[in-house]
Amino acid sequence: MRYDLDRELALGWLRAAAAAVERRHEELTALDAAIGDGDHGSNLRRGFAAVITALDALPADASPGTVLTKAGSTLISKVGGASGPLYGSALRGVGAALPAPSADLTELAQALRAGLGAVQKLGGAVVGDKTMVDAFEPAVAALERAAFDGFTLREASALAAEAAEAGARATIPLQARKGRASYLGPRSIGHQDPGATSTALLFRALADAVVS
Amino acid sequence: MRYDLDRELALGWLRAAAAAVERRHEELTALDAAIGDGDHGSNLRRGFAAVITALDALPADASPGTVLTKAGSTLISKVGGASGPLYGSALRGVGAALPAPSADLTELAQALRAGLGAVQKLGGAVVGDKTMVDAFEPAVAALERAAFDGFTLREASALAAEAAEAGARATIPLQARKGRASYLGPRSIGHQDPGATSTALLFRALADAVVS
Amino acid sequence: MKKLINTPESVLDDALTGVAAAHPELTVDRENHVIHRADAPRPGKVALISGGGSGHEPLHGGFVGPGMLDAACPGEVFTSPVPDQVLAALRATDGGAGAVLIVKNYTGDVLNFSLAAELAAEEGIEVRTVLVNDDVAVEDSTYTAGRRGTGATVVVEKVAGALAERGAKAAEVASVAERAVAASRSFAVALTAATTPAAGRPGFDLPEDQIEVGVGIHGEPGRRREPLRPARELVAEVVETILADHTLTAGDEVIALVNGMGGTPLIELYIVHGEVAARLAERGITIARALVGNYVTSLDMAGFSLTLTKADPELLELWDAPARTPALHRP
Amino acid sequence: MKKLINTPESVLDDALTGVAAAHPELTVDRENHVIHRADAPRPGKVALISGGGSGHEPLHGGFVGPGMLDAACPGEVFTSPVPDQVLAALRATDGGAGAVLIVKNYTGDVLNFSLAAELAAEEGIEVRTVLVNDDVAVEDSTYTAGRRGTGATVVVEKVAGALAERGAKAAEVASVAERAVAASRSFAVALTAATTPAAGRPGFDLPEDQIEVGVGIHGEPGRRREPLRPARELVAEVVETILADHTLTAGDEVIALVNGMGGTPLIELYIVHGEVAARLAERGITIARALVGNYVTSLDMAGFSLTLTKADPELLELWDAPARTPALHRP
Ligand SMILES: Nc1ncnc2c1ncn2[C@@H]1O[C@H](COP(=O)(O)OP(=O)(O)O)[C@@H](O)[C@H]1O
Ligand SMILES: Nc1ncnc2c1ncn2[C@@H]1O[C@H](COP(=O)(O)OP(=O)(O)O)[C@@H](O)[C@H]1O
Ligand SMILES: [Mg+2]
Ligand SMILES: [Mg+2]
Ligand SMILES: [Mg+2]
Ligand SMILES: [Mg+2]
Repeated sequence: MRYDLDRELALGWLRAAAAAVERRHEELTALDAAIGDGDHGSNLRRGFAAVITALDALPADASPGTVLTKAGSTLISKVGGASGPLYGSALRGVGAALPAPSADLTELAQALRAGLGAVQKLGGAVVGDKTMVDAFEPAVAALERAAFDGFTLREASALAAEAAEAGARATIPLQARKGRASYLGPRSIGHQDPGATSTALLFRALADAVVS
Repeated sequence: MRYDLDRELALGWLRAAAAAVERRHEELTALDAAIGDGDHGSNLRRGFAAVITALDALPADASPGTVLTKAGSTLISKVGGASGPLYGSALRGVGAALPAPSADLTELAQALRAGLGAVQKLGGAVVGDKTMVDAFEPAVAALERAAFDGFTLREASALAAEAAEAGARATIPLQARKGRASYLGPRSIGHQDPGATSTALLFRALADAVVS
Repeated sequence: MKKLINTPESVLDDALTGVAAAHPELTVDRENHVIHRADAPRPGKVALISGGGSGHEPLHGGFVGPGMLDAACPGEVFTSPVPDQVLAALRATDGGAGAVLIVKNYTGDVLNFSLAAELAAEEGIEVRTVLVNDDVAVEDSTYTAGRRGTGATVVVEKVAGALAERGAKAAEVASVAERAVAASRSFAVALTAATTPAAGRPGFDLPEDQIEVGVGIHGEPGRRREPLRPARELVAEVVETILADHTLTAGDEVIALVNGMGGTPLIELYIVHGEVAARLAERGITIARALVGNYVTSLDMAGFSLTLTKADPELLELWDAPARTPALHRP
Repeated sequence: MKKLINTPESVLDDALTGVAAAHPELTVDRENHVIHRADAPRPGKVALISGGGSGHEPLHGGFVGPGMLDAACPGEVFTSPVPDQVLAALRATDGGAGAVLIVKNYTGDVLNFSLAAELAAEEGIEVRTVLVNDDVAVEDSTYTAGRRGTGATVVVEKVAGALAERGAKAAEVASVAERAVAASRSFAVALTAATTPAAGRPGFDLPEDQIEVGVGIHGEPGRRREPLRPARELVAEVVETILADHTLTAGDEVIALVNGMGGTPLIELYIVHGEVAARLAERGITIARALVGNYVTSLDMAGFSLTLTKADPELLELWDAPARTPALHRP
């Protein structure tokens, strides 16, 4: 159990994320096939496999920020598509906000808010557009609230994962206004957004890494 | 009921043949799809439709030979594929042997033997090669025998049709040695040859025309 | 899934091996996934670069060569290239006269190319970007990611490539490319769905008598489903849809591209083109130049797209100018 | 059946309408179903003519033009042309120097072309016929109609066309064509069956994990069924099969044609070509020239054929010689 985000937790989070993507890439691809182009799972799979390799090459004393920034750069270099630059910039944004060897819950929430900001700056999506933002925003908000309310990292990260999952599910009835799914117009309604789904998976990985 | 092959019977035969092809072209195409290229039915359909049109343009006093020669030339001009030149040359061969206004059964058998000769000269197939010759040869032989035995045209043409049909069925266990089906090697075994099937249909059309 | 591949993961690498073996006139940077002219960089020449997901072949690699692209950046199947790739292409072709990126308007392509452009600018390469967005099936660009780039890409790469080959400046090349984009509209229908190697099954299920109308080139479903109709009626609808969004009137000339999506026999594309010509003739619009074939494909999808580019003397002259690429030649 | 057609019966007519609209440099004789060079007849030039069933596009109409064919005679889908058609082509292109017919070895093609040759001879046109029979899948020519003509047709039309364009005599043109035939071997595999418009359904049913090996180009089944394997293994087998019948040894050069059957994405053909190059390299055989794409198709069939032509300086020089046709260009 961890109480702060340090180098170990950053690594653990990314490893848990990579494992989750590996386990569930087919599901992500299937969601993307329904309203996109059917590559989201393989995109993230390729990206996180490269992240794991890149992490091994990091110096042993790298800060959590360096770890996350490196992961973000790797995603940008390896994923392509919409999700590559978006997730890559998100992690780079998170990493840039975490220069110290360890960060408490409040600092982590702030860093994730910065990451979300990077996504929104790049992609221009707001909540309700049926994108990863629909899971990302409520997860960050849940962390912020939990930090304000004095929750532990364990409780907070679980709440964030639940919020992200609820946000992902809430994309089902929406009509997409950003990304590829927007081309379908009303036909995008009734499907869960693949990017929101993978965002929920990343927040669940954080919660899992915290308790393990 | 007709007792000799005259102009009317030649026309009746071709019309009955065209009608039979129109009725059964899908079956011929399906047989050709199994061991060939799936066009035999549409080839003959296109050809006999053109034959009907060509017949309308013939002078009212054309001999049966002229009628059949014209039909043969039309098939050559319109069908293409292997069956076009083969059936076309066959009918031209039959027609060339029937210069008089009417022909008796012996003369008809001789003319059809000449038509078969044209097919064999052009295509080089012998009985057992799994081609139209497998139906054509026994049909001509049946006519010849019937003529020798003094049968009527009605009886003889029915026997010829049955012989052709039996010959067509007998192609099923054969391995093709001519035409497209030969490319399949042993895989051509177990299928009825489309050309033998259409030959049987042409002899049945003759028998039908005789009684109508 | 029936595909001539080794593994879904190695599709791009293995294909680039084949491209390298087949085209000695091109250089394939296997590590960075860049296809460029063997004679790059050409000092003083604007570098014309494009790229996008793979699966649209011959786009873009098939259009690399004198008179068209200097380099192409093929991403993974249906996935835009990564910035590193585009940067490698920019470096390999930098002749000191700047670069023009031809980018099909998809979120992923726009983001990755623009990250690359930023990086290149930091290295002193002046980069201009032209967005291709010709697909009229995307009706409302306020509530979408905007119109997709499809068939017009070929026209844009051809005319911009011809101008770049003559030593025009980057601003001029970008400007004629933008003019070609503005003059072009496309619309596509699919008879079957594409199967990506990664997904392993068709992107959508389509009953035997139904087609998807207004599809893109990434195996995504279209705007709606319709019964399959005779080519004449289908083409009439496609022409109508394009003309409703185009400023074409009697007396105008067009470049017409009847493009196969990969799974449609060429004989059918010619049937489609015959119908396109008839429908345009009825309206007094002349096809000044025609291109019929598989140019911007969607893997094994059956269907076609029609692109109409309003022609003017400059565009026609550039369209006719020499080009020597694997997929498009002009003497 | 999902096809972009009006009616199964009008496929050829409607396609010729499109060819005429797309290619002003060609003349389409709609009545006789002949596509010929607009500048035909060329006095003193041997007329090079080919043809065959439709459904193999761009073969043959796509190879009409300077440096290749003078005329093509497209029959109905998968049905050889009729003699009248070939005669019309011979008349339209007769420049007084005789004609060479390139005929793929199928019973129907042989019969119809030879009837036409007889008729033309009666009109005083000297006609030579070259049979293309490159398909090694047909193993025993005593008990079959003989080897089929497939991919090598492109090579034959290219080299004979180049020689004819230079004013060679009919005997010389026929002789180089025969040399190209003798130097060529092909083999094809199908992943799916073709659907003709007339039949309306696939020529054979193939389970999801099975392929047909040794197929022709008319939708007919092949010699046997096999499980689908990775491209590497499949190509190794195809290369083996061809080499077992070819006189190629280390140090030899070949022209390699990796040909799509109509339904296979170009990216897969490049993967195949990469494997072909690797397998040949292992044996010390050099690919002197490569052609990768859809050249001799079988409607919408997925699969590929490989043609290897043993090269010599003359064949290579003719292969490289200028050509300007819809589907094959050489500067
Ligand atoms: N403008 C955007 N802002 C935020 N997220 C976006 C945007 N566009 C797309 N996305 C997300 O990216 C996901 C698709 O990612 P992916 O399939 O990997 O890329 P692509 O759409 O290029 O194939 C979508 O499900 C959506 O959540
Ligand atoms: N050499 C031959 N001699 C006699 N009949 C032949 C020969 N070759 C083919 N045939 C007949 O032609 C039939 C096929 O005709 P069709 O399908 O119209 O032509 P194609 O084979 O050119 O597609 C075969 O079923 C066979 O009966
Ligand atoms: Mg996607
Ligand atoms: Mg047939
Ligand atoms: Mg994608
Ligand atoms: Mg045929």
